[in-house]
Amino acid sequence: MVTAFGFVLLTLLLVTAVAIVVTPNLFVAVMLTSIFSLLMAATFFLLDAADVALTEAAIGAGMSTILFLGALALIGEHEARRRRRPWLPLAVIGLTAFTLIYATFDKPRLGDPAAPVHQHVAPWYLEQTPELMGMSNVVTAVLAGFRAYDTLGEVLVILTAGFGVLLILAERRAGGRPDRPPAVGLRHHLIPRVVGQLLIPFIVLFGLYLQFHGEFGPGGGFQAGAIIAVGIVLHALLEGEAAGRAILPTRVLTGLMAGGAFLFAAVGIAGMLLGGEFLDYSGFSADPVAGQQLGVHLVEAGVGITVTGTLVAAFHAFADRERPA
Amino acid sequence: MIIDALSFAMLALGGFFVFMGGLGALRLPDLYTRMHAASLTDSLGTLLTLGGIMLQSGWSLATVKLLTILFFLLMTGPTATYALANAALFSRDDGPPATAP
Amino acid sequence: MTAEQLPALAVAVPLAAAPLAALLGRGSLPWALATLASAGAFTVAILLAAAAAGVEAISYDVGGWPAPFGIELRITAFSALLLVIITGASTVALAGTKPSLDAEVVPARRPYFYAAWLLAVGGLSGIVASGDAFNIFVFMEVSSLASYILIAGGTDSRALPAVFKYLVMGTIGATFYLIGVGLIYMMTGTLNLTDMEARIGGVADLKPILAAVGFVTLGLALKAGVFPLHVWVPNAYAWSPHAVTAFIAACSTKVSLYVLLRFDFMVFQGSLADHDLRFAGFLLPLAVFAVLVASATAMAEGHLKRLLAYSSVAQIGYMVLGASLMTPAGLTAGIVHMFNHALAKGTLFLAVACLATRFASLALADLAGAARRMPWTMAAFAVGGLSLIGIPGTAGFVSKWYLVVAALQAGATGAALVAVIVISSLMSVWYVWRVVEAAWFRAPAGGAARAEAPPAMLAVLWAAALANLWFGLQPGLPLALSGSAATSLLKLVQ
Amino acid sequence: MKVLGLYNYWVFTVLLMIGLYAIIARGNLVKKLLGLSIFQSAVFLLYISMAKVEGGTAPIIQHAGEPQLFSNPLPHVLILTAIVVGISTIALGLAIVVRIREEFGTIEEDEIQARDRDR
Repeated sequence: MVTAFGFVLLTLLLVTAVAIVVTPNLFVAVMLTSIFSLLMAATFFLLDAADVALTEAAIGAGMSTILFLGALALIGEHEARRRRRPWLPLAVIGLTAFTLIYATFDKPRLGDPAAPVHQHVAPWYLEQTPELMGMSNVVTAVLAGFRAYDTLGEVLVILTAGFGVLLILAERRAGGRPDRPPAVGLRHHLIPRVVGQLLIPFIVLFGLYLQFHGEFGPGGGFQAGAIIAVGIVLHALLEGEAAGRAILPTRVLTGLMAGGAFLFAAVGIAGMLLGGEFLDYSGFSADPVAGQQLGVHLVEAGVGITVTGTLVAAFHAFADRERPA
Repeated sequence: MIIDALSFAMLALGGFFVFMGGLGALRLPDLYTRMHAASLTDSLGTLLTLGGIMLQSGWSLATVKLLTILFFLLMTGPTATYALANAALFSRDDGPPATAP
Repeated sequence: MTAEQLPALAVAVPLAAAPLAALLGRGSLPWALATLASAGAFTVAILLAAAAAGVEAISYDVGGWPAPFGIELRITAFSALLLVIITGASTVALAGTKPSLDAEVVPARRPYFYAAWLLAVGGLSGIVASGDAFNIFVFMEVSSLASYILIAGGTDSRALPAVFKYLVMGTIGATFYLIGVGLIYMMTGTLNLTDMEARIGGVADLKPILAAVGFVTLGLALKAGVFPLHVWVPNAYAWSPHAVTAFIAACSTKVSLYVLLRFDFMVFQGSLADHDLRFAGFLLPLAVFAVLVASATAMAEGHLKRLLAYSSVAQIGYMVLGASLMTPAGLTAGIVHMFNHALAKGTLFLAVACLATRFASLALADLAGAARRMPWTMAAFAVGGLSLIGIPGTAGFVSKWYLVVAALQAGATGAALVAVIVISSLMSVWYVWRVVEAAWFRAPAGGAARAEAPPAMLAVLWAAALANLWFGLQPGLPLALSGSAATSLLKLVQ
Repeated sequence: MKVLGLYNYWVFTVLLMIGLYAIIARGNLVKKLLGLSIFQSAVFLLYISMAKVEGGTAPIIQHAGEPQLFSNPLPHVLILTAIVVGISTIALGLAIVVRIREEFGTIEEDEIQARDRDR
C-alpha cells in the first residue's frame, strides 16, 4: 500500500516538474514549485526521512515560495516565448540520462538492508548515539554532533546567501514608481488579518518546540528557524512592510545572522581552548555526555538564530523594494 | 466493527468530495464558481477524511494532533478562499474562462 | 593552542572573523578586520606548509570523532601549498587595493562585502583542508556563493549577467559533484576520502562508480573552468571589482582543480583498472585545446581584463596538461604552475587595479600611453607579463621548464606537446606585447602628466612583482611542496 | 520487484533531466532558477532513496536497547544540509535577477545579451 502510494507520489512529481517547465506564466510555475516541494516532502516522509520532510516542507514549500513571489512582484510574471534550437540541450541531457540509467543497473534495490550504504558508517551512528550523545534522534546527533563541522559550513552558506541578498539589493535605484502607495499589507482586510494574527503565536510556538525538541523527535535549528521566519513574515504580510520592519530592523537582523553563526564558530573554538579539537563539546561539562548535549543545544541555537535572521532579512530585501518602471 | 465501517464510509465520502472539488475547479466556467468547488475540498473533504482517520486512531495522542490539524485547516481554508475572492474582485481579472487554473 | 590545532585554525580564523566583519559598520573597519584575519590565516598556512613538507599528511579529527565517523581534516603538501596560495592572494589583494576597493564598493555594501571576502577565503581553505567528500561540497558552496557576491559587489552592472551565468554553471557543477559523491557513497558506505580509497577497491559492481567518475570529473572541471566549460570565466573576471579579480583569478579555479586531482588520482585510481589512461585520454586533448584556443582568443581580445581572463583559461590548460601526463615531472610541473600562475596573474591584476585608479576604461585602445602616466605600475605589469610568458629569471619560467622536460619524457606525443607549449608561449608573447605596445609606444590621448597609483598600492604591487623574480631564482620551496604532492598523488599509478 | 525497486532512481534521473533542460534551454532567468531548484531536488531524492531500509522506521530511537530496524540517518543529515544550500543559491540568484531586471529592463537571456553589447 505504502509502495503504491509512493509510486503515485513520484509520478505526480514528474507531472508537476513538466508543468513547471512548460507553463509560460512564472507565477503559475512558482505555485507549482511549491506543490512540487510538498509532494517531495511527502515522498521523503514515506522514505522514513522525517527531519528532511519537515525541512523540505518548511523551506522548499514555504520560504522558497515566498522569496520567489517577492522577486516576481519586482520582475513581472510573463515569460517570453522564443523558438530556440533545442539540439544542444537535448544532447547534453541525453548523455547525462544515459550515464545515470547505465549506473542504475548495478545499484542496490530500494530498501535493501544488505546494501553497502547501510553497512559501514551508518550502524555506528545508530549504535553509539544513545551512549555518546544521550539523545534519541540520531539525525540531530549526527547533524550537530558527529558531523557538526558540515553544519557549520551549512550555516555559513545561508549566512553568505543572506549577506549576498543584502549586498546586491543594497543599491537603491531611482526610477521606481513614486505614485505607488506604501505597502500596507492586508490591514484593510479584516478576516485574513484576524485569522493570521491568531495563527502567528502558534506558528512561533511550534517553531520553538521544534528548536528544543530536536534531540528527541524530528526537528532542530533549521526547521525551527524556517518556521519562526515564516511566522514573522506572515506578520509583515498582514500589517504591511513598514510595520514588519519596525519590529525587526535590518540592523537587528544582521546582528541575528552574524550572531548565530559566530555563536556556532565560538562553540567550536571553545572546544579548542578547553583542550579538545575544534567543535569538541566533551570538555563543556564534567560528564562528557552532558557536555555533548550542551554543545548540541548551543549549536542548534546558533543555527536557528541565523536561519531566522537570514530568511526574514531576505524577505524584507525583496519586499521593501520598489518595482522598476 | 461499527467504528471501522463508519470510518470507512467517512473516508470514502471525504475522498469523493475532494475529487468533486478537484473536478469542479477544473471544469467550472469562471473563477468564483471554481473557488466554490474548491472550497468543498477544504471543508467537507478534510472534515470527513480527518474524522475517518480519527475514528481509526481511537483515543490517543494522534487524535489530538489530528484535531489540531483539523482546527487549523478549518480556520485557514475559508480565509484563503476569502483572500482569493477578494483579490479577484479587486483586480477585476477573472482570467480567460475556459483554461485550466 | 598548540601546533596540533593548526589545520582547524586555517579554516576557523577567516570563518569566525566573517560574521564579525559584517557588524563593523560602513567605514574602514571591516576592511581592516578582513586584512588582519587574512594575514593571520596566511601565517597559519605558512606554518602548516612547513609542517606538512616532511610528512605524508597531517590528520585532524574535528570534534574529536575518529575518521570515518567524524569529519577529518587532512593537510598534505598539496593542500598546504594551496592554502598558502589562497591566503597569500587574499592578503595581498586586500592589503594592496584599499583605494581601489573604496572606489568600487559603495559604503552600504562594505560590511557584507568584506564578510563575503572572508567567507570566500574560509570556504576555499575549507575545501583544501578537508578530507571528507561531502564536507568538500559544503565548503565549495560557501566559497562559490561568497565569490558570486564578491563579483557582483562592484558598480559595473555588466557583472550581473556574468555572475548569474557563473551561479548557474557553478551550481550545476557542484550538483554533479554531489551526484558523484552520492553514487560512491552508495557503493562504499563512507564519505571519508581516505576510507573511500581503501573501500572502493572492494566494490564489485562498477557501473555506479564509473558514472560517479564521470559526474565528479565533469562537475569539477566545470567549476575549474577547464575548456570548453570555461564560458563563465571571462565575463566574471572582467566585470568584477579589480581587487576581487586579483584574488579569485589567483586561487579559485585552482582549488577545484585540486579536488579534481585528489579524486581522480587517489579515490578512483585505486579501484578502476586503467583509470589513469582514461583520465589522460579525456583531459589531455581538452588541455591542448584550452591552451591554443584560449590563447588565440586572448590575442584578439580588446579589453585588458578579458584578455587576462582568457589567458587564465589557457593557464588552467597548462596545469591540466601537466597532470594528464601522469608522470612525477608532469604533475610537479602542473602543481608548481598553480603557484607560479597565482604569482603572475595576481601581479597582473594588481597592476590592473592600479591602472583603474587613473583610467576610466580598461579597453586596450584607451590605455594608450599608460606607461608615460604610470611608469611604475606598467613596469610591474611588464614583470608579471614576463612571468606569464615564462622568460628565464621569472617564476613562470620554472613551471614552463618543468612542463617541457616532462613532455619530452613522454615520447612521440611529448614532442607534439612541446610544440604546443612553444606555440602557446609565442601567443602569450603576442598578447602581452599588445598591452606593452599600447602602454609604451602609443601617444596618450589626454595629457601625459605623471599620475601614479597611490603609494600603498604601488608598494604591494611591487612586492608581488619582486616575488615573481624571487621565486624565479629561488624556486626551492614551491618545488619541494609540489614534488612531494606529485609523489603522493602518483602512489597508486603504476 | 527489481524494476519497482529502481523506480525511485529513474524518477530521480528524469527529474534531473527536466531540471537541466529548463536551465539550459530556457532563456528566462526565473525559469532557469526554477529548473535549478528541480535539478537540486532530484539529487535529494537520490540520497533519501538510498537511505531507505525495507521495514525500517525514521532513525529516532524510541526504546534504547531493543533491537529495531532504522533507515540510514547519514543521507538524511547530508540532505538537510543540501536543502539549505539549495535555498541559499536560489535566494542569491533571485536577488541577482531582480537587479538585472532593474539594470537591463528584461530577464530574457538573449535580450540581456543584446543590451550588454550595446553598452
